Amino acid sequence: MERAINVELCGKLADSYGGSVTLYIAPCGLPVRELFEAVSSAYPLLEPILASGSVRACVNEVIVPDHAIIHQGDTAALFPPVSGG
Amino acid sequence: MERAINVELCGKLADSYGGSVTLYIAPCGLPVRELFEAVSSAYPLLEPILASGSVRACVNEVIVPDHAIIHQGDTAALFPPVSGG
Amino acid sequence: MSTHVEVVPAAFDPPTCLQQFVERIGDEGAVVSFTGRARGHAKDGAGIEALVLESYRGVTLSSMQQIVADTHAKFPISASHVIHRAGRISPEESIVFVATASRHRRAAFEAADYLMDRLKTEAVFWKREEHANGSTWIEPTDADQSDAARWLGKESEAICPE
Amino acid sequence: MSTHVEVVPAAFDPPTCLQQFVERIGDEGAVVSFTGRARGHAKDGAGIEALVLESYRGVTLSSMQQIVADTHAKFPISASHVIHRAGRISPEESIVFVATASRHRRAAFEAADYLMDRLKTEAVFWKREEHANGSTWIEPTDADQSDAARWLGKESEAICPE
Repeated sequence: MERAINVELCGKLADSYGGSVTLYIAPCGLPVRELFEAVSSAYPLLEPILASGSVRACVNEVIVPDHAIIHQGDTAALFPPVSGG
Repeated sequence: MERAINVELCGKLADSYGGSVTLYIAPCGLPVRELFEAVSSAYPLLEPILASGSVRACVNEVIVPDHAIIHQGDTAALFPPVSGG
Repeated sequence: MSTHVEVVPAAFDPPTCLQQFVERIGDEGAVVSFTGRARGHAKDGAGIEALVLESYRGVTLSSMQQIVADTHAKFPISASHVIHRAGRISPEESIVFVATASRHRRAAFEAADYLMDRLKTEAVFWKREEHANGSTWIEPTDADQSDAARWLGKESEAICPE
Repeated sequence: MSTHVEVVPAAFDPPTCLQQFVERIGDEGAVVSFTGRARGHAKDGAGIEALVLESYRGVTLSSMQQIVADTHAKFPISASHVIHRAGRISPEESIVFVATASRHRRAAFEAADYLMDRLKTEAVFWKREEHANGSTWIEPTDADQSDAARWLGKESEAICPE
């Protein structure tokens, strides 16, 4: 059964819909590349940034590659380009 | 009439004869290159360092070239290679 | 190897950081520090009311720790100190303090320089400048990217004893 | 352009120098400092009891002032601070403190680096290390000479706004 997870939106990604959005994930999980598509589809103002290739996914506090799987109960976030200092 | 001037010896130049030596200078003065020769001759332990080409003369608090003239009453010093920091 | 890496939520004092750093090192001959400070004016001259730095959970600190570990692997430094502010920062307050210590002058300079280049492009923060009429997100500049790229494939020049 | 150049006969505190420097600058985004400290051991491991720095009348200070003026001419920095110790220096005491401020991170780093390379090879001091069994004069090393030579004919890379 699908369950909702919050996807935290960092930096400029929060400008349109606030600091997080909700997605539904099947028990078998969702690959990161499909997470990008699902977020773009449900929250179209994010589509241009997500399509830019510069956003990374962070799952359970680790930046993960496109083929990683997000499971129900995971803590997920999307990172636009970072800059310290 | 010749007059004595003190030539201050800086850094390692002071190891052999202390911090200054005395030379006699004619009223017309003495070119720096002859100062080197006069000091080497009167204070032979300084000859190897003065012959190394690495020692500079300082007259009245300005580092001067070989053709500068030292006059009676000038403040003269010899500088081996410097190093700060 | 002695490191200190910290994200702080409130204003900090770089001279005090330098003091703390010097107190915990030995007789290293060379200490370099860098302080990055919030500006009161943007490049176009417009006033900046504040710089806001967002961080993300433990990821921000661990990104900094990785950069510090890489720096110690790359340069012959014996100690480093990295403090990074998060939250809302007023003009002239400090954003980041980095210090390095080494027997070798070149190593201390290069390691601090490298730390800053990596922090600018890889530390997990998001920055925005707040102006009278809104805010602007700040991403690494082309200069930041090319500064960071200088180090790719470059071995330290500072491996010979000074 | 704001400079401070000083030869001091007694121990000084680099964090206090950094504090004084930061207090007199504006909203420059980048501040770099270098502290050179006396070591307790020579390169061969032998204990050093003290480092003695001889200076010469006004020539020492004016040599430092010339180096500072050249640095401001070469790099887009707005302020600098140079303190140099003279006399007998115990291990872990500071020998020299240099700080630079700029809008540009690279300029601040390069200017501090350049200041130190020039001070090492051109500031009018003579140094000797005192050991249990005598003393050794210290002249610029080959590394110091080649560090200083890096800048010959090299234009600042930091002329573009960051």
